[in-house]
Amino acid sequence: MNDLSVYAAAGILLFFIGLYALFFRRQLLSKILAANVMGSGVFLIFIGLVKQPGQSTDPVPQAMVLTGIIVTLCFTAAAIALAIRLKELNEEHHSATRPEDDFG
Amino acid sequence: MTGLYLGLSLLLLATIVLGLVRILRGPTAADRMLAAQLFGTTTVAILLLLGQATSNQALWDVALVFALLTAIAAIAFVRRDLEPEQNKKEDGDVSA
Amino acid sequence: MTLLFGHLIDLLLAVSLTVLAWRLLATSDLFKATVLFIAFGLLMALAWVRLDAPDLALAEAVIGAGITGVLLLTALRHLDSGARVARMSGRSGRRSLRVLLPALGIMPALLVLLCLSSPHIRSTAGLTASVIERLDQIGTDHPVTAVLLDFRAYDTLLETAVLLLAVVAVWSLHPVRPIFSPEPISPAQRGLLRLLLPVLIMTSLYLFWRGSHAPGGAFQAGALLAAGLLLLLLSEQRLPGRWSGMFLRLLLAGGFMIFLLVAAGALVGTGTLLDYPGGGASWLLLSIEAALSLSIAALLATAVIGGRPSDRSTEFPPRRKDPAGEEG
Amino acid sequence: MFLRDATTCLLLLAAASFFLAGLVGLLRFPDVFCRLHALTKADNLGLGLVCIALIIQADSWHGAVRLLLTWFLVLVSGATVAHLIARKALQQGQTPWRNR
Repeated sequence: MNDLSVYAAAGILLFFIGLYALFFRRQLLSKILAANVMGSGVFLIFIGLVKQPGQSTDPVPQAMVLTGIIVTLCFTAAAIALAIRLKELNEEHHSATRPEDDFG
Repeated sequence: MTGLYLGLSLLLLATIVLGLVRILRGPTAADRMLAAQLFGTTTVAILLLLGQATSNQALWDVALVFALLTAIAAIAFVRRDLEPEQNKKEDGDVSA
Repeated sequence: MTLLFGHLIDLLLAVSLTVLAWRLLATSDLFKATVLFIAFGLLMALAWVRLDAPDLALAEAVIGAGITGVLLLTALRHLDSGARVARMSGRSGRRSLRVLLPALGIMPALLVLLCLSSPHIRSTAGLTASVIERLDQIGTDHPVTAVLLDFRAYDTLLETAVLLLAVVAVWSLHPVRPIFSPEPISPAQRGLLRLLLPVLIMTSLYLFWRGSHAPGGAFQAGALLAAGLLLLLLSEQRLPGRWSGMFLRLLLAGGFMIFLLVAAGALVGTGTLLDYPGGGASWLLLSIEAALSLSIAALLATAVIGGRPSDRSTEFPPRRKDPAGEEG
Repeated sequence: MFLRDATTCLLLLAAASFFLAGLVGLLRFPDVFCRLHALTKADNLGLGLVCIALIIQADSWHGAVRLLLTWFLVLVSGATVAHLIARKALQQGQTPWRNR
């Protein structure tokens, strides 16, 4: 057992917690957060398994995770924009099918 | 000395973990935001201590960046626009 | 003693990250989930510090704890009450997903056991040695920067393309809405901004400069600048209409375009895409980095604002009309 | 040398007590306005003590300047944010707690 393996283990758990939430949560924002948590889990596994105790961390996975963190933010922004649009369309749909509500 | 630095950062980390109870319990949104803000300060202290313990100057840069950005989430919180929810409630009242 | 404290910190961090993820995904109060996610970002930054990756800690500090918080808090307004997946296909789909539940329980347990028990899982030497060996051929002393801009420059080039695509996607969905409340901001906030912003820009430059020989670099500097831009927007400062047209678009695409130009130039000069000529590498890397920083700052900030600038004559993002003024 | 280390030890222990006090305040105070004190007073003072303890140990002046700058930024941000959150809470109609 290595002292830094706990991070990789936590990463695995984060990935599966996120996967579970992605499947079974209804709210879209929860699903987006779930995908974010899964991403963090993958990053933790990546760096946690690479790190050798007493040495500096391998720069190649570091660079890849750095890219990943920034891409995750943009993914989140795009996903939120989609979710907002979806909600708008739903509301338009509902008000179109039940016009009496608008005059009530 | 290194033991002291690490021990204190462990203690501070424990205060963050216990402080999470306040975010979980609330009761108001302001309480939750306030607790998150408090964690920012504690994290800066942990980073400074860890930087001294490992004599890695880069961690003080991380602490400086944290210090710059502790305010941004709270500012976004207070600038948040709560209008639509209120409108919705009024609409509900009218239709009821 | 020192070692024991280190182990305890690692253990506490790993456990609290897991519990935090579980709590934030289990709650149906979206505001609570958002604040928990900000705290999650803080702890992730600490985890990167413990894993000896200060570059990642810097990026996580700016993005995880700063920009994502702003993004989620402004999005909550539109998503708070509704935005669920439609029910139509929901029932049967969810029931068939339940078949996966045992797998979702057993798989992580097995993997965690494997990860904690097997010492051979990390037997390879890694790429550190080969990166450091070739470091003096490149115009930078910091291994991570070298990997980003030289060895794996393809990744970085495509990353900027992905960021650009994300902004295009956001812009194609809807025109920008007013994102903040019309009530006057507190003078204290204005004072804080006046104090923070210069320090923030200086820190960003400092990180940019540090990137050539120590943790820091174009990405962290760009992200920090983006946070500064958001801080400005949160305090009633807006981009005037004449700047949100061609100027903004050039800024967004600039980093990708310059990177692509250099790549194509290398293709013509040396016959290989992204193979920089030996002598000018340092100068070339610096110009690419500068363009990337500015582009990333603009890209992240526009992605967070969400929505395309609608009209050339209005400010970006637009002002919300004061409800009191409308009545009067 | 011994004196320097001893001072650092004392300052760090004092800092720990302030952070613990802040935690107790965060968990036990009755409402937002009281809890804001934990944020603005106890924790910022604790951070200040940590900074001074580390400045005593610092071997270069720019390290010390960076520490002071960090503390100053947190102090200013903390004070402003406390004001902003209190203002927002009042606007949302929370009434400050009174001991009856």
